[in-house]
Amino acid sequence: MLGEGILKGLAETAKNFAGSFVDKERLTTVEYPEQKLELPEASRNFPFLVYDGPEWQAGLRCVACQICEKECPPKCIYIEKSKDKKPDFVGKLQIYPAKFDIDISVCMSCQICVEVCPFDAIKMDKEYELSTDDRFGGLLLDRQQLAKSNEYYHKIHPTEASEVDGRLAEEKAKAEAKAKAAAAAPPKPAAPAPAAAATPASAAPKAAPAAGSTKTEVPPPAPPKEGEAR
Amino acid sequence: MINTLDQIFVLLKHWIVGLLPGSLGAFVGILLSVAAIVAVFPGLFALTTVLERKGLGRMQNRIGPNRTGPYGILQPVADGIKSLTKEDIVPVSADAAVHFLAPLVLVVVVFMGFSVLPMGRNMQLVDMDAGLLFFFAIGASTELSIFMAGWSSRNKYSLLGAMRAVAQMISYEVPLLMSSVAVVMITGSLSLVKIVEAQNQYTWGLPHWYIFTPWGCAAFVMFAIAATAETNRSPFDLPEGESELVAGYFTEYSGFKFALFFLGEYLGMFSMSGLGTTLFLGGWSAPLAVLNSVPSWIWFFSKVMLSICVLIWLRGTLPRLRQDQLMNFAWKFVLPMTLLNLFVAALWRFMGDGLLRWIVCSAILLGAYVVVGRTEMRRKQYGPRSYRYAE
Amino acid sequence: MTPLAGYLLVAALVFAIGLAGALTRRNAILVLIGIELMLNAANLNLIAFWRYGAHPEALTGMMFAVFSIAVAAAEAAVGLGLVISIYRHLRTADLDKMNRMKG
Amino acid sequence: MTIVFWILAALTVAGGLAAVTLRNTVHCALAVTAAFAGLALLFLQLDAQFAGFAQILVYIGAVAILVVFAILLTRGSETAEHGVFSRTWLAGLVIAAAVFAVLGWAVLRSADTLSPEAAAPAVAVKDIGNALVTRYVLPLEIVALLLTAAMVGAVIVAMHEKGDTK
Repeated sequence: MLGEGILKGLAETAKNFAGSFVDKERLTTVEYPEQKLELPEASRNFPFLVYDGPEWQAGLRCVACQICEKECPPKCIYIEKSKDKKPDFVGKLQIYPAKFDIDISVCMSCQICVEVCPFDAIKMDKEYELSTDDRFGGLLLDRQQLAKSNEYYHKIHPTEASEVDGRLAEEKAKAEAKAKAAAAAPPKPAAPAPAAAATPASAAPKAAPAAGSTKTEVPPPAPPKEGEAR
Repeated sequence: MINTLDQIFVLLKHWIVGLLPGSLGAFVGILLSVAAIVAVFPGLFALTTVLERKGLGRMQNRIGPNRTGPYGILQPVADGIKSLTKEDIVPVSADAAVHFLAPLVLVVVVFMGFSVLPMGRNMQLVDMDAGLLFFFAIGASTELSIFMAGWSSRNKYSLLGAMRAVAQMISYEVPLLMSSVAVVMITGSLSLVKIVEAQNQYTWGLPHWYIFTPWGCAAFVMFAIAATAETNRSPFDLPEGESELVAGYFTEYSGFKFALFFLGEYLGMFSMSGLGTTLFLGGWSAPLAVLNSVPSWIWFFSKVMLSICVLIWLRGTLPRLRQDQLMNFAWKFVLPMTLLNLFVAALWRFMGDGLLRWIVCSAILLGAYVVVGRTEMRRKQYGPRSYRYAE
Repeated sequence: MTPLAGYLLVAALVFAIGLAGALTRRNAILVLIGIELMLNAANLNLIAFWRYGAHPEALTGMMFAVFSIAVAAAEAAVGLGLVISIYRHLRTADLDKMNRMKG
Repeated sequence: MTIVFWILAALTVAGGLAAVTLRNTVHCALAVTAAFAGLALLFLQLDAQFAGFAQILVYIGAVAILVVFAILLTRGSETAEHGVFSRTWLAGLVIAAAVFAVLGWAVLRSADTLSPEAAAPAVAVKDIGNALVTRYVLPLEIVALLLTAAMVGAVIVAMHEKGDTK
């Protein structure tokens, strides 16, 4: 019958209209700024830098190896190495980024920087309220804005973060065991140990195999490349 | 007391006019009536926009505006301030004079349509002998303003939208007129006041509205379809189909002129609803004889708002038609049915009282509807669509 | 001047304008517009004579005007149809270029 | 001779003049619409409500739209290459001026013999309807036939021929 479908459609919308006042199923809207939907754990948008401990500058995991900068497809990461060094989580002295900017107006959320980072220093964030009234400066996030604590990382991606933590702890334990072994057998490797502590050229290759052994997807030859200034 | 409440606006006007001398009084009287129309309908427009957005929201499982004021009822105020403070942009290559005139012509012409609508007992600006003809003559002029808007913008989307709008409005004006002519035939007058008075009678407490007769019901349905198309409302909103034409003929308008187009569209809706109410739903007459004590203007405005709500409901339900479907529907279905309906109305007029005319008239109309509907459904013109590659 | 003379003068002026348009424009559609203006001027004459004539209740002039409006509508439809069809053949609506008997 | 009459007369004549002289064809169509509106209002001034509304309905609602459609279909809105006036424009202008001179002279000469101010005739739409179906029923039927024939003719003339891919 001509016009039957129209009546059916009208009945459906009327049901929706009336139902929205009584049925929770027919009105699933959330009042956004006050109420927020829980994002799925795997959701991501822009990268951030993880730091350990209470002090962001001291705890920053990034060693300014610049792999992410080189791998970034839209080239939105800008890194400047520091002149001095600071100890990393195992206590080794490392370079740190004097400047680490990400232009999130360019970033395309591909997560490649996270995949390539050998130090688990850069991770994807879930923060989506990023609007700003300054479209050039406001969307260029600097080191301090990017730095977020490991606890925050645990909060947004719990399973991934614990996995990373486990890996780091294993690494640290290995490094400590190595140091202990070095301390236990002092006569022979007396010379390399101070060298490792003193010169960066030997410190970096030593840390790299450790990371490479746990992370299979990261190519081992990457850290040596970092040594050659480009 | 009841009578006073019914006539309160008329009495108020007479009192004010009485205070002034002679010719000035008459002038002020006209000015007051015009001011009432110019104040009431834009007010209703503001109310309707928020009603529409909230109603559509509910139909689509969302809430709709609820931030500005309690329950979002101040949303039109915010919209108004926004559109007034926006920059008024005129495209460089646009025909500036025509571009400027188009929204003005539209709004003025649409406002003129209200002057013949009886909005209550003794409440009309002019009781014209040819009121219905005036209404349609004025309504026909809106097409030109739409063309002016589309052409002067020098934008292909605007021009396409305008051409679509004009083609659609011309096509649906014919069934619109034809379905109203049935009412004129029965009433024997083009005066809208007389048409309402003819319906303001009751047998057993039930009104003599034309919608309660077979030909009137059919004419009302056809009138509603044609009026929806005439006011460019969904599902006939091709002229401003935002998915293909940005905003149709008012793509290149911004700020206050855009608001004027928006206002014109809604005022067109009001005047069409008012006309439909007057022709088929008994105008300002009460739906039951016992409810006659309620002021007549309340009935008129509640009927208009009810039809607006139905229009919003339709908008929330039906998808947009395609251009060829639109034209086929107008010329191959609605127009023949209105012509048949004219014949039925004539039968009704000359068959005298009794049950026989009810049976004969309903049988003819229903038979035609079923036959035409079956044929069209079989030809898959309006029926469920099949897709060549989807299955 | 009597009111009738005023209306007749306006009608004469509009008629002359329409005639001038029909005779001087190149575009066929504008020639049609000129003809429409002339028809309208005639209508104004008819209505004015009906209004100020001897027997307005006989409705003669009024009826004539109404029929003339109906005929004008038909004329416009056919005329514009012709113009469009000619345009399709010759790719122009310029009357000065339509100087052949063969399409 | 009220002020309203002069305003409407000025509007009509201005619209007509603009329609005849403007360069842009669409502007001409819009100007002629203003002239039609002015004429319709003049009809209303002459107490011919029905004719006035019929004028608005037919001329503004239909003829103006048709003209505009025809202009767009024939690319008439593009600027003409050889000017907008024909080669014989001067002759046309002279003829029109002569016609106006004769008409004006005739009107002014006979103005005194014409009837003076007459009372407005009370003509309801109903009377017009009655006249249409009694005394003028034959013309009405003929006009109906003519309109049908014109509609069919216009459709056939403007229709694409079969096989015409254009």
